[in-house]
Amino acid sequence: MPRFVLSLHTPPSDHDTTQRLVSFAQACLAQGHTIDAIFLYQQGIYHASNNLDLPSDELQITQLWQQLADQNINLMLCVTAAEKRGLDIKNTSVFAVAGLAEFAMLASDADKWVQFK
Amino acid sequence: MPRFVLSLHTPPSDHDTTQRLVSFAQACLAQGHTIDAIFLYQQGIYHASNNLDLPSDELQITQLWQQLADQNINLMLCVTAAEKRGLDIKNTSVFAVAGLAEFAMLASDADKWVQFK
Amino acid sequence: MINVLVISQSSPFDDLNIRDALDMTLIFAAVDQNVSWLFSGPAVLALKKHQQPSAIGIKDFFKNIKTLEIYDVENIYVCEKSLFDYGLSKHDLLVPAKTLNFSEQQALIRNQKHVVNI
Amino acid sequence: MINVLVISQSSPFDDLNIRDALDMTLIFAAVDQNVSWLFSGPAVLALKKHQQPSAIGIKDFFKNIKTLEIYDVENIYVCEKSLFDYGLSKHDLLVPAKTLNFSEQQALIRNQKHVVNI
Amino acid sequence: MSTLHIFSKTLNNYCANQLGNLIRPTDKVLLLGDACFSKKQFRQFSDSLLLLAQDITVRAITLSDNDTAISYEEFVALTLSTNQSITW
Amino acid sequence: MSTLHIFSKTLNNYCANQLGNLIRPTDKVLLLGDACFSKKQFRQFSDSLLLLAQDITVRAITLSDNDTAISYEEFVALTLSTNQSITW
Repeated sequence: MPRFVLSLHTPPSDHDTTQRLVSFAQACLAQGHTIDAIFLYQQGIYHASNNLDLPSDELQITQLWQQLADQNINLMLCVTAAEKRGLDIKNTSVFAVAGLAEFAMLASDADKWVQFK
Repeated sequence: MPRFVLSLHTPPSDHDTTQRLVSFAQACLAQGHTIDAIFLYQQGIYHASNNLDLPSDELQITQLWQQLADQNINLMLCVTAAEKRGLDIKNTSVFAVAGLAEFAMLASDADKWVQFK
Repeated sequence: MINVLVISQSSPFDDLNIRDALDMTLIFAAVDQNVSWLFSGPAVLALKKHQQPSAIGIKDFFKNIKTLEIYDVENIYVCEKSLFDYGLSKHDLLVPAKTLNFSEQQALIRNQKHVVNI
Repeated sequence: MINVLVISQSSPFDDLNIRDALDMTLIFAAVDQNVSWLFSGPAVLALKKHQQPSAIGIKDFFKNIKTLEIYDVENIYVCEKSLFDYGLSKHDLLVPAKTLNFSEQQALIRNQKHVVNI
Repeated sequence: MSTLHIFSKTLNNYCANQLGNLIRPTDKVLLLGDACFSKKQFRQFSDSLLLLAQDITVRAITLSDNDTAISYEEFVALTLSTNQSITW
Repeated sequence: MSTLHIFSKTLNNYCANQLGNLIRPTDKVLLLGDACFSKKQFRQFSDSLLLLAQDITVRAITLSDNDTAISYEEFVALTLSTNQSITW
């Protein structure tokens, strides 16, 4: 059974890339593949903000991440990238604060790493 | 006496653009010009995060903004841009939460508007 | 009343750039300034008809672009060469826009107090 | 042990891209994988000697790039064409790097399990 | 042996003359998002482009004969049938 | 009448063939930050480029005869002596 890791490099204001990563992840799961981690890196770390409630005609970013969390997907936030960018790493929504090493080990074991940017 | 408004469009992780805007602002002030506003727009809004304490060998972003605030420069944050990007608009460091209209009026009255990106 | 020009060069779904430019254009109209909006490069695609971002959960900001006329933003310009590059003609566009060649764009820029690139 | 390639295409002071790529490269070395780092386009300038960001308060990340060898990152590659485009030669570089033409870059990519563009 | 090359922005965002030399005839070129708007210009990298079906529908883009629209399921399968992917 | 054109990234980040048509011979072209690395390529826009002195020092760039290094004070003055500026 193929195992994936996905990484997101764009901020939450890039709605198009965000919905694409989520659609890809859901397609992976629907085909029975495993997602070992979705990793926020570079500007992607801003997705772990606690203040992302957008009006109902906007992309429901918080809800999309919650749905992935409900499916027990490992949602990881790079702590180094987050600290450099001023994110509050004590309140990181559904994302677990993690070191790069943790992600690198998962990526090394995975069959495929797909970047979204 | 010439009056300037400056706008910043890049996030705090763009250290180079940040230091350049600050150096330009200080040069304006040293020449006796007026700065009516420095306005955070687009990804620039992340400068108003309260968690931007970087190690001492890094650009001291918080301190640079504090120095401008101490010189009574009007540091403004675009509320619309901030809400769309998940910034905590209740804790915005030395930046005043402002509407676009407020900035547009200051820009209309200013002699020069210089963008930093 | 000042002349202010907003220039867009980003493709429609590239971050919120087009929406940020739209907000800026509308607000200068709201505070009674003479605002113009120039679409250049891939930004001309933001005026392309029949796009439907709500199909993937993204806000339909093309609807908002259509309201420019209601808010008295009449100076909408597109780069002629860019329209050609992306295979568009004037009747593919959401709103009536004036097509400008490069020397007309130079003249437009020269006529402004402020030019802002978003 | 897997082969992983980090590609950099950003100029040295473009956001934290080069530093993010450096962190990624070092960490794969730290977890004992066979990591390579390819500098292409304006990223080759990140290897240019004698730059001094600390003069403007920016962290001297060139020092960290020099430590790659200490951390056993030996596969540092630069695009030959990009070096030429920016007027650099091998002895302008901070670290010993292998110059690759395009077909060698193709072979490098083909040899990887993961390729990450940062 | 083939590599999957993924693009999500219009061509002007990339160094086309560099990339043209890194993409081999046996490789796959997949356009996502706004990259679909530049399909004419991306043709220099491959005779038969792949485009994400949903993204072309959203953008009201019509396909030419040489292009293939693919679903998310096919996108996932493509990452598995190629040796490595690069998101440029 | 002249416009100040400001660039802060290497040339590949801009649509050079668009911009080449918008910059007039009487305009000023100022390179900041990493744009200074591309001064050779930016020469197509102007015979005499202006570069921010501090930014070329940081990057260990040497100037050619046609180029002029300017201070922040001169940068401020330049925004005042031109009719409008555009940060591309």
